[in-house]
Amino acid sequence: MIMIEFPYAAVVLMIVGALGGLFLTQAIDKILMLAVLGDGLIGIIAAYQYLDVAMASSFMTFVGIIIMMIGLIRILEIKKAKGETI
Amino acid sequence: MISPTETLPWISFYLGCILLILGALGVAFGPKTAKEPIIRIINLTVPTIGIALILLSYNYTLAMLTVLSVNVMYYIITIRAIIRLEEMGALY
Amino acid sequence: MSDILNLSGSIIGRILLADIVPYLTPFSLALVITILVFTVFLTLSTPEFRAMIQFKKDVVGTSTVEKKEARFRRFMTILCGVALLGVVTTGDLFNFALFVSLVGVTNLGIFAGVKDSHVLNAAFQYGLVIMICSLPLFGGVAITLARTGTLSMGVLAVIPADPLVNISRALLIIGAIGEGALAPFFATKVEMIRAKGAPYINMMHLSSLMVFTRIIEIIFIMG
Amino acid sequence: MIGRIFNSLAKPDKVPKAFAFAIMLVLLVSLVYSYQLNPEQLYTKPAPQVQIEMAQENVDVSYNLAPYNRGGTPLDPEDRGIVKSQYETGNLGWITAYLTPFSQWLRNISYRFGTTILSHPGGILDEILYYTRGLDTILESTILFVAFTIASWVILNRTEKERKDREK
Amino acid sequence: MDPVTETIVPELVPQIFLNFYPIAIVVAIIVAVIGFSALILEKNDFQKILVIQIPILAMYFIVSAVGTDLAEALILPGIVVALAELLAVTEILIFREITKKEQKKEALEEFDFDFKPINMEVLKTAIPITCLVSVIYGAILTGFTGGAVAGAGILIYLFTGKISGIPHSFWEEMTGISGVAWCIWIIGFLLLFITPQLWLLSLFMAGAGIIVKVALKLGLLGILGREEYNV
Amino acid sequence: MPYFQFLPHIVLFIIGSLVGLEASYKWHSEPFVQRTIEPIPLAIAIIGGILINIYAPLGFLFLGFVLGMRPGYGFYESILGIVLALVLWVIL
Amino acid sequence: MIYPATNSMLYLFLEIITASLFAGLLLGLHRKVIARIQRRPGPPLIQYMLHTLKFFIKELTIPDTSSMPLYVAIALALAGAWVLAFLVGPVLLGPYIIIIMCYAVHKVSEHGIGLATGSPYAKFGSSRAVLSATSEMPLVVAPALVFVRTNSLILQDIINYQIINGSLVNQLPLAALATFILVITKTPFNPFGIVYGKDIISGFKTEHFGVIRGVLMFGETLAFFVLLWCFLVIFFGGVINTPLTILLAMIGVTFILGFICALTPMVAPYHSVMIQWIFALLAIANVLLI
Repeated sequence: MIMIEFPYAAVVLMIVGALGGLFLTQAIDKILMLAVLGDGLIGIIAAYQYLDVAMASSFMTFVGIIIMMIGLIRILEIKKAKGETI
Repeated sequence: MISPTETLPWISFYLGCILLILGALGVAFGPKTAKEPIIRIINLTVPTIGIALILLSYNYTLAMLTVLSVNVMYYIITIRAIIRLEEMGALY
Repeated sequence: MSDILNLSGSIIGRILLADIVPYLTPFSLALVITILVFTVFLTLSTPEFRAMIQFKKDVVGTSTVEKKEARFRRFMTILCGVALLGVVTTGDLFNFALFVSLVGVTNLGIFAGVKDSHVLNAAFQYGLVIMICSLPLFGGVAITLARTGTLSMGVLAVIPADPLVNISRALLIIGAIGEGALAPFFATKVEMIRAKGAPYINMMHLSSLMVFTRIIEIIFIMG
Repeated sequence: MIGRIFNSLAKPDKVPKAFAFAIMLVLLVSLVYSYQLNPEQLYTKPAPQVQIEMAQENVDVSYNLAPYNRGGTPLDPEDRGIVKSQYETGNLGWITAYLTPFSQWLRNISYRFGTTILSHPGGILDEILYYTRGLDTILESTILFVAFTIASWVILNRTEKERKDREK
Repeated sequence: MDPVTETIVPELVPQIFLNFYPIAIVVAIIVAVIGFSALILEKNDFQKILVIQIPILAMYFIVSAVGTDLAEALILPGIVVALAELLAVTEILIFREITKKEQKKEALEEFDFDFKPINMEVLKTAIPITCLVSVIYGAILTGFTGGAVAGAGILIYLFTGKISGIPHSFWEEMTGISGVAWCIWIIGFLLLFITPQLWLLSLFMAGAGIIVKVALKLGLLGILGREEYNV
Repeated sequence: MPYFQFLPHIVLFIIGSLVGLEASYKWHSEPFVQRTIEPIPLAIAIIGGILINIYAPLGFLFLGFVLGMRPGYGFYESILGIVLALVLWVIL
Repeated sequence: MIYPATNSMLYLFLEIITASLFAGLLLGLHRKVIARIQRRPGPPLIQYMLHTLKFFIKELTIPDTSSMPLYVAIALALAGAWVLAFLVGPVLLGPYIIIIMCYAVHKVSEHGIGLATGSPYAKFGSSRAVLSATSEMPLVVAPALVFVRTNSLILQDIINYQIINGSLVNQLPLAALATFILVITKTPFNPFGIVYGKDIISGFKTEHFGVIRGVLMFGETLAFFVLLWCFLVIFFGGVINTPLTILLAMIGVTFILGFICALTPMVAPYHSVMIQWIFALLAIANVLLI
């Protein structure tokens, strides 16, 4: 039986998320990759077996991404009003 | 098999270091960062998560929670500033 | 206590606040008196009327700080004085670093409300410097802690010197220089003191020099 | 040459950059040293995951407070929490490990909620933050307060000015 | 020392932290150097603020590398303070730009920027619950962490624009509450030092005071933001 | 260190120079012409030079008289007095 | 540290009077030397002192624009700081670090004195005072090196060390040079005196008359005495350690200072800062050389 140690999976998720978050050029893509990064973090915390910390941090990464989305949309609106693009 | 007392802290520590350095490089010299502050803010998340991992590997869970929640406020403050400056046309 | 004794005289008194032990020596007593006198007088003073002369035009007049602005800046001046009292009496390295950053923030506050874009620009650059300063200050303290296992100056004074502590000394000095806007990074200060409101501006100058005199004592103690 | 450097230092815009450069130099020089941690520290803590391993093995229910378990029962001078502070004071270890009834129940059912339980008043960090290094906490909070005051004052000032402009 | 006590509080710093330390310092220095070099190359003032965050992260790393409870107690408030400084500096930057604009006396055309809440399904449903959860969790965690978590909850609620136009007097009341919390906190402290027998009461006062203070301060930001846009 | 033991010297010196200044302005009210050695200051200088080795404060009074004279006058006299004082001091 | 049991107020008062009178004479001598080098007869020796005394009996006017308690208080602070420095240094042989603090207060006062008037001319002077605060650098570097040598900064200990091991000037010549530069900056008509430069009328003192000016000048006289004393005792303490030798050596150094001030031009503000920094760095290099 092939068993994947899930911390390794989390590590892979985080690296993919980090690379994507850093090197993609479209802002919305980057934010999505950050979600992947946050998921990896939660995986690692789960490996540490701190359940409450995992709950709270998953929550916080979610909030962060929402904020980022809203901010991005507003900035895009302003840019549109000015006739620029990101 | 990953030993929770030996291997796991090392994994998260090294991963945190890698994310920190990569993220710092990305924030400093990443693509399009010089033009768009919002992209720089997004990139800043990567080293912040790296720091969170490192704090986790030292077992500073409270500090890690604080970092993550302060990160949210960091977003709010900086994005608000971007919006204000962009409205004034003083961002660049 | 040997280093403290050789530097600033015998210890007159100390307050036991658990791990943080503020102490008074003749040196810090002199500093405390100076700071108290200055804070009281600077707080009581009204801002001056700045004579304005425009060259090439025959315009002569005076202008002064608005009342509301003066109130805020006076508050910051008092806070800065309190922070300085802490800087000169504290007996703990981390506490010292914190007091120094409090001095930096209050200095920033003294100039935050000035409606002059030159002054604001200098204040902004100074703000950047005090943000950078958190690295050398707290980093220096942390390296000392990691090396010696203590933060108390009373204990540090009797511990023999360690080569690695030199790094944290250098970091602490550069941190204090940045927070106090001292030479050679004093251009922001020179720009900022062009603002109106003599008592408040003078407080900034006092704070930077007091921090400087204190950091000298501390880097000697650390050896 | 030196004159040119000094002239460029005279502009406020250059100051943060010059300062950053100075710190950078110090840090690069410090790479020469080999850094070692002195193992004799205050307020030591166990290695990561050790406490959670013990909790898994169900040795003792007090290990369910991992990773912040530092022993002791509150208000009991005989059984205090273990705190290694710089100066000995009479009341060390009293604060550590206070548990409300809710937290006690939480501790009994699971070993995965240690952080939440011990960030009630009563954890080791409260001991350090509020007792042995209380002045630090006051100070940090004062810095926070001052910075917020500055920001809110600037914002209010600006808003009022804009309102006046609009009324004109 | 018996093995059980050794797992609670060891005499020396564990070996794994000793092994971490040289790597930690070197990585932190590298990161700081990267941050500083970016700062030196950067021309835009606002971008400088963002870049400075990298050395601050390096600072957290250096402090945390000590690997004791003391180190955690030292970084915990430092994180919040760095945020506060950032806020003050950002406001000064915005104020500077406004003064600059006024001094130039250039008639900038006012473009219509509609500050209406965004219609997104997830925002309508998720935001209130999110805020509620974070505020409750923040209340459970006292101290700086709790304040930060609860503050984040309040802040996001205000930022997403559910409520519009909180009157000016309301925020003054909030300042009053914040001041009261400050007083409670200080009293709790003094009580702790003077009469250690009342430690439980004083601890609750201190813990509750600081969470109320930090959370309200952070919440005020959002209100101020609404004030500013006059929505 | 007790410096006030020199207070008489200094005070008498100052008094001497004040008197010298007043006196020389009495003697020479004309514009500055030329330098000559005059008898009275010369005598005072010599007395001062001798006295300074016997009772120093008094010597300073007399030397101060010469040194404190109107600018341009009493230059050679005072040098003579000082040299005399030094020579006597070396001899005795 | 030795605090003599005979420290009555009268004793201290007499000490202050002696020092200020003597330093007044020294400054007069300094001016005379400069005049002689420039082939002028120059003023009488007591001119500087008479000048100071004159202000005490003149009418006191306070500008309408000034910032009120500050205008008076800060001048007193300057004098008070140097009185403190004099008592701690030459009289009680206490910690040298307090003298550094007094120097810092002097700098702050210079700045405040200029700003408090609200006059643009005084403001120029005070801006330059901030700029010239960099000359604190040699003052700090020198004691650092001295501390490394003697392992103490109490003046009594430094003198004792030198009596046993010989003067420090042999061991730290460049640090002595840096301190000497500092002494130069406190003399009138010095090349680094950007604060008092003639291009800005009287610098920060433009708007001060009457008693306040008198107090200021009294403070500056004491400052000259204390700094000269520190320079002599810290670096030549093996030879010069009795009151008589110190006073004689002060006269000698004043001659040298007069020569230097007469023969050097005034430097521009930023160059002044630069030169002082170079000397401070040289002093640091001294440690590496020996």
